[in-house]
Amino acid sequence: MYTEKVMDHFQHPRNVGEIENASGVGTVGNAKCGDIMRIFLDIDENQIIRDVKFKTFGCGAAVATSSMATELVKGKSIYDALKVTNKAVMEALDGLPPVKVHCSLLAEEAIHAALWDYAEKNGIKIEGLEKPKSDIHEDEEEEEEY
Amino acid sequence: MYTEKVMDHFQHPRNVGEIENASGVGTVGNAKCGDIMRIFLDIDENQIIRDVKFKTFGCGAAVATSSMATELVKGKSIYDALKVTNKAVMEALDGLPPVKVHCSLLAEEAIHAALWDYAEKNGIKIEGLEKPKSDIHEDEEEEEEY
Amino acid sequence: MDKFLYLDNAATTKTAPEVVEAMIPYFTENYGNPSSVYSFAAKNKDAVNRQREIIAGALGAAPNEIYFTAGGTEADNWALKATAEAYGNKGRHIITTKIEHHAILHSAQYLERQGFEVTYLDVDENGKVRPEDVEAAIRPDTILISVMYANNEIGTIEPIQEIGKIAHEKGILFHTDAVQAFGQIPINVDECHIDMLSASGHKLNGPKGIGFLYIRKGVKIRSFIHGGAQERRRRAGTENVPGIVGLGKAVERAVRTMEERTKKERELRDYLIGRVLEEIPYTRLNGDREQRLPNNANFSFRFIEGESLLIMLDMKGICGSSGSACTSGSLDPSHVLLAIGLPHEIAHGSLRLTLNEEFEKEDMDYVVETLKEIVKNLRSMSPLYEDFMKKQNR
Amino acid sequence: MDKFLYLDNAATTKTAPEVVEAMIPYFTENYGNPSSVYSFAAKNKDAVNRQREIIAGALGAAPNEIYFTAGGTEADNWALKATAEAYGNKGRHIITTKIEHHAILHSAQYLERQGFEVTYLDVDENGKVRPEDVEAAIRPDTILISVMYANNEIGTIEPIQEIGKIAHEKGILFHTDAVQAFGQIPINVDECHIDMLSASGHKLNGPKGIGFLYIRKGVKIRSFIHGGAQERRRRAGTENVPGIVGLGKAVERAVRTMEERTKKERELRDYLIGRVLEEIPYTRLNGDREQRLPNNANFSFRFIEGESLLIMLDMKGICGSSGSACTSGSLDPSHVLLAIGLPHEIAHGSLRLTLNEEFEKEDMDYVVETLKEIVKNLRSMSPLYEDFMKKQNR
Ligand SMILES: Cc1ncc(COP(=O)(O)O)c(C=O)c1O
Ligand SMILES: Cc1ncc(COP(=O)(O)O)c(C=O)c1O
Repeated sequence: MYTEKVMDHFQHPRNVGEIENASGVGTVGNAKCGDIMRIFLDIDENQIIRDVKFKTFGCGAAVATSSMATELVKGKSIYDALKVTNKAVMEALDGLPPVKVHCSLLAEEAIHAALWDYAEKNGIKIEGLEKPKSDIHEDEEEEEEY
Repeated sequence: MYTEKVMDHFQHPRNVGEIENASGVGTVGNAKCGDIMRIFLDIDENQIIRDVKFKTFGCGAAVATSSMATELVKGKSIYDALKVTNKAVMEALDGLPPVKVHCSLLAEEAIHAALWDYAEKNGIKIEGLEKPKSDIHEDEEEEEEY
Repeated sequence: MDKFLYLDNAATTKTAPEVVEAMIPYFTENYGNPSSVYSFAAKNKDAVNRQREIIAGALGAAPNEIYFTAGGTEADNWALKATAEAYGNKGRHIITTKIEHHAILHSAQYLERQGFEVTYLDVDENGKVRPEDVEAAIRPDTILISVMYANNEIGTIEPIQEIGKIAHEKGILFHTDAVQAFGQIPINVDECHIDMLSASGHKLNGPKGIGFLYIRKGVKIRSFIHGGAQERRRRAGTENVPGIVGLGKAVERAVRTMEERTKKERELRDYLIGRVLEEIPYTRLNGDREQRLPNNANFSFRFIEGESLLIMLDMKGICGSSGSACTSGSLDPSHVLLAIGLPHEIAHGSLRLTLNEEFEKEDMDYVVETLKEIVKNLRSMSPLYEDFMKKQNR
Repeated sequence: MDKFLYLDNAATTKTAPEVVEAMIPYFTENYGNPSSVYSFAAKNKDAVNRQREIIAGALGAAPNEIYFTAGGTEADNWALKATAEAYGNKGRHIITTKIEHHAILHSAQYLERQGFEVTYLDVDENGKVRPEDVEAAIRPDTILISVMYANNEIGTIEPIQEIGKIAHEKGILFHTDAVQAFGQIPINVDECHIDMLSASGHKLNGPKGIGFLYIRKGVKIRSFIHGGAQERRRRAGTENVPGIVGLGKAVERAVRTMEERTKKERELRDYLIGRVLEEIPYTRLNGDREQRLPNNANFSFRFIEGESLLIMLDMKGICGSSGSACTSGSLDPSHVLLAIGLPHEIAHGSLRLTLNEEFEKEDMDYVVETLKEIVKNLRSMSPLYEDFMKKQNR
């Protein structure tokens, strides 16, 4: 079902944990749909993501996309982090099954939510960042259904 | 499908053939339904069936019931022959599959038809003998059908 | 029994040893449910999908257009009933033929009871559907044309490409019951404009209880069997993994051996037909002489009845059939033989012999000699033959 | 992989070697079509009927009340749809439950689209249907009650006898999906007033792709699959002889081993349940503690999600399931767990482990130790657990 990369990130997730007094924290998803992701960002004064951690309740793909998303944004400026799309996460994982594409969207949203929190805390506006949707599941790709 | 007795009478039918100038000949059934039986009776002056032959177009059961019916009436008086029912034929054959019960009825009718022919030819009336139906298939037992 | 000649390969076939061998591991080793998450079972999902690819390849279709069923009958039921359901508000008229298998005919009759109208096309004396008849039967409310690829009794191969073209041009869905044809002759769903196609494993040396329905992408029929999400939510029920693997193997084998196998069968069959027609009087061949399944011979012997003939052949070690196997035990003569215009008593006296590649010329000789004797014997006790002879001699 | 523990016997089972052995001759030797006339094939008809006797014997039914199908799903579809069709002019209301298998639920929903009304009964927190609820739901136009014998996810055994009695007294047909129960617990169709019963081969160490529907004599439902005259004209399609023989063998085996097998399973299962509940905090057992299939354990571990758990178990050689196998890949949590009142996030974190008789105590110990570690690990990365702990520590 999952690619080797997904399985690797699921079995050995990078950056699991919390950051105390994080610069920004974002939580997305809901228990009803079976996945919740929380991203903690530690952003330095140059708006570089110095550290990132995550916690995820969800399926294998949810864990793996969280892990990969944290890897992709780590060390980046907040503006570059904003450009990390769900497609980038999926590609970095060598793909996801169609039913699991929503996990990658969730990961993207979790990063955005954490950045939004950072922006709000600091009273700044990040160009191109919109307020995260509370429930991203609407965008879900549906398997062909009969 | 068939009992040993049926198979025996089918493989080695008794009394196959014709009787020239028979005392009575009866043909019943029709090609549409897939079986036709013709019985030839040779009846002596004491109304005893001296000889009997048959020809049958039909399934294994049709052949076997013809054969058995001829055996059962041979040597009997026409009145005793009249008492040979399809049930007697079936019993003598150790039974028939439900879909084949009509063959035994046909054999009974063939005997009756031959007797009727004999009675007509001789201008007599045989007590208890009715004019044979032209198509006995109406009486057929139906398998449970859904 | 010294002799054993199984000449009823249209009824069912021996499961090929290589097919059984392919299936075995899926009973006691790889027995996982393909829908499960763990790797042990996920392997089975892959195995199932590999068979889908093999089968699709044999038809010029895409793997996700192949849906596994429990056999040809279920596939036929699905195609007709689900099309009626899905397209019923577009129209309620269906065209099929008088010589279809009962799986089609009884499904069509079921739909008639549900308020659909069905046209059952006549065929010519060789069992061929005339494409112009198909065209003429089309109405504005026609939603489906279903014509079998080849007939199971008389072996006639239908002009599927022409019929498909007509259906295609009129924008009407086209289904074909290819249960007999698949594995015996090359089929391409695109060239023939086929939208749905039924097939069954046990007719091509695969296992019984498995088949498939090809459904062209875009055909919006739903499930016939509802339940779990198997087969892309279109056919519920735990996948019959060993059966599917067996079917895939059988298809692979049928494609691989087709040319050589059917060449041999055709030759032997033609030899058989030639001798029978020449040496047994009052005998006719049913079905088209040329457009015919490679392994099919179907004769009518006048004045005798089929079941007696079959039992006598059986006693000589020859397995044949009269009418289709499914209706044996019934009293009606074959609807196919009636449809090609045979009178009842001749239809009753028919014999279908369907070969496989294992036979040799000597076997055909044995069949002919045995047949000659039995037919003679049965005619000697036939009142119809008696009457006919008396008329001849007059 | 050193360890391999197949704990998903409710999804499917290993086909028993003796079952496979019984089937083998019917592939390459006795491959005849049972509907054929010749003796070679007639033997197969007998073989099929012998299995019918074995199965009928296991249920207290008559052999001609057993109709072979391609599995439990087809049997469920048949029972519901054909009853609706046959009795539709008597009434158009059907009663079933919220915890049925999708084969029932999706068939019922299909019938709703056809204009039938369906009542889906609630269950109590252990997954039990309350007979008084059944009684209260009955209307003058109720034609069918369908309640599963035992639930496939949480293992709860339903009060079938009481429900059957109610149905019987009101003259309403009673169907039960016994796919999980048959072979695990004794069933008698007369004592429980069952009119129709579905079962499936692969759940009791028989082959996949074969099952049956018991139809009490006098129940006037017709065919669901139309075609040939097989199964006394009620279920068309060439008989899956090897499958039927395998099913018969599996039933014979299940009856023979039931007492010893389930005793062992019950003991091990209770040991497993005991240790898990004791040693893993925030864990609950789903389903009735007593009225429960002998091999079923179903847990909810709070704060974690089932699929992750399954994959981690898989990596340790343990096959389990979360929700029913058929719905894996879907995003919805099990409808059964929601029906017993679990909130979504707890329903998501459930694990079904279903045993077979081959396990030993050490295996259960391995499962418990592995589970403890994985659950701890997954909780450590769960935001839900984090929130909960913070609240606790406040
Ligand atoms: C033309 C045709 N269609 C359908 C079927 C039904 O296939 P099955 O018996 O595998 O269901 C058969 C054979 O029985 C057949 O010959
Ligand atoms: C309760 C229940 N009913 C029906 C089914 C369907 O059976 P099958 O998959 O054999 O069609 C299953 C199993 O999948 C089941 O557990």
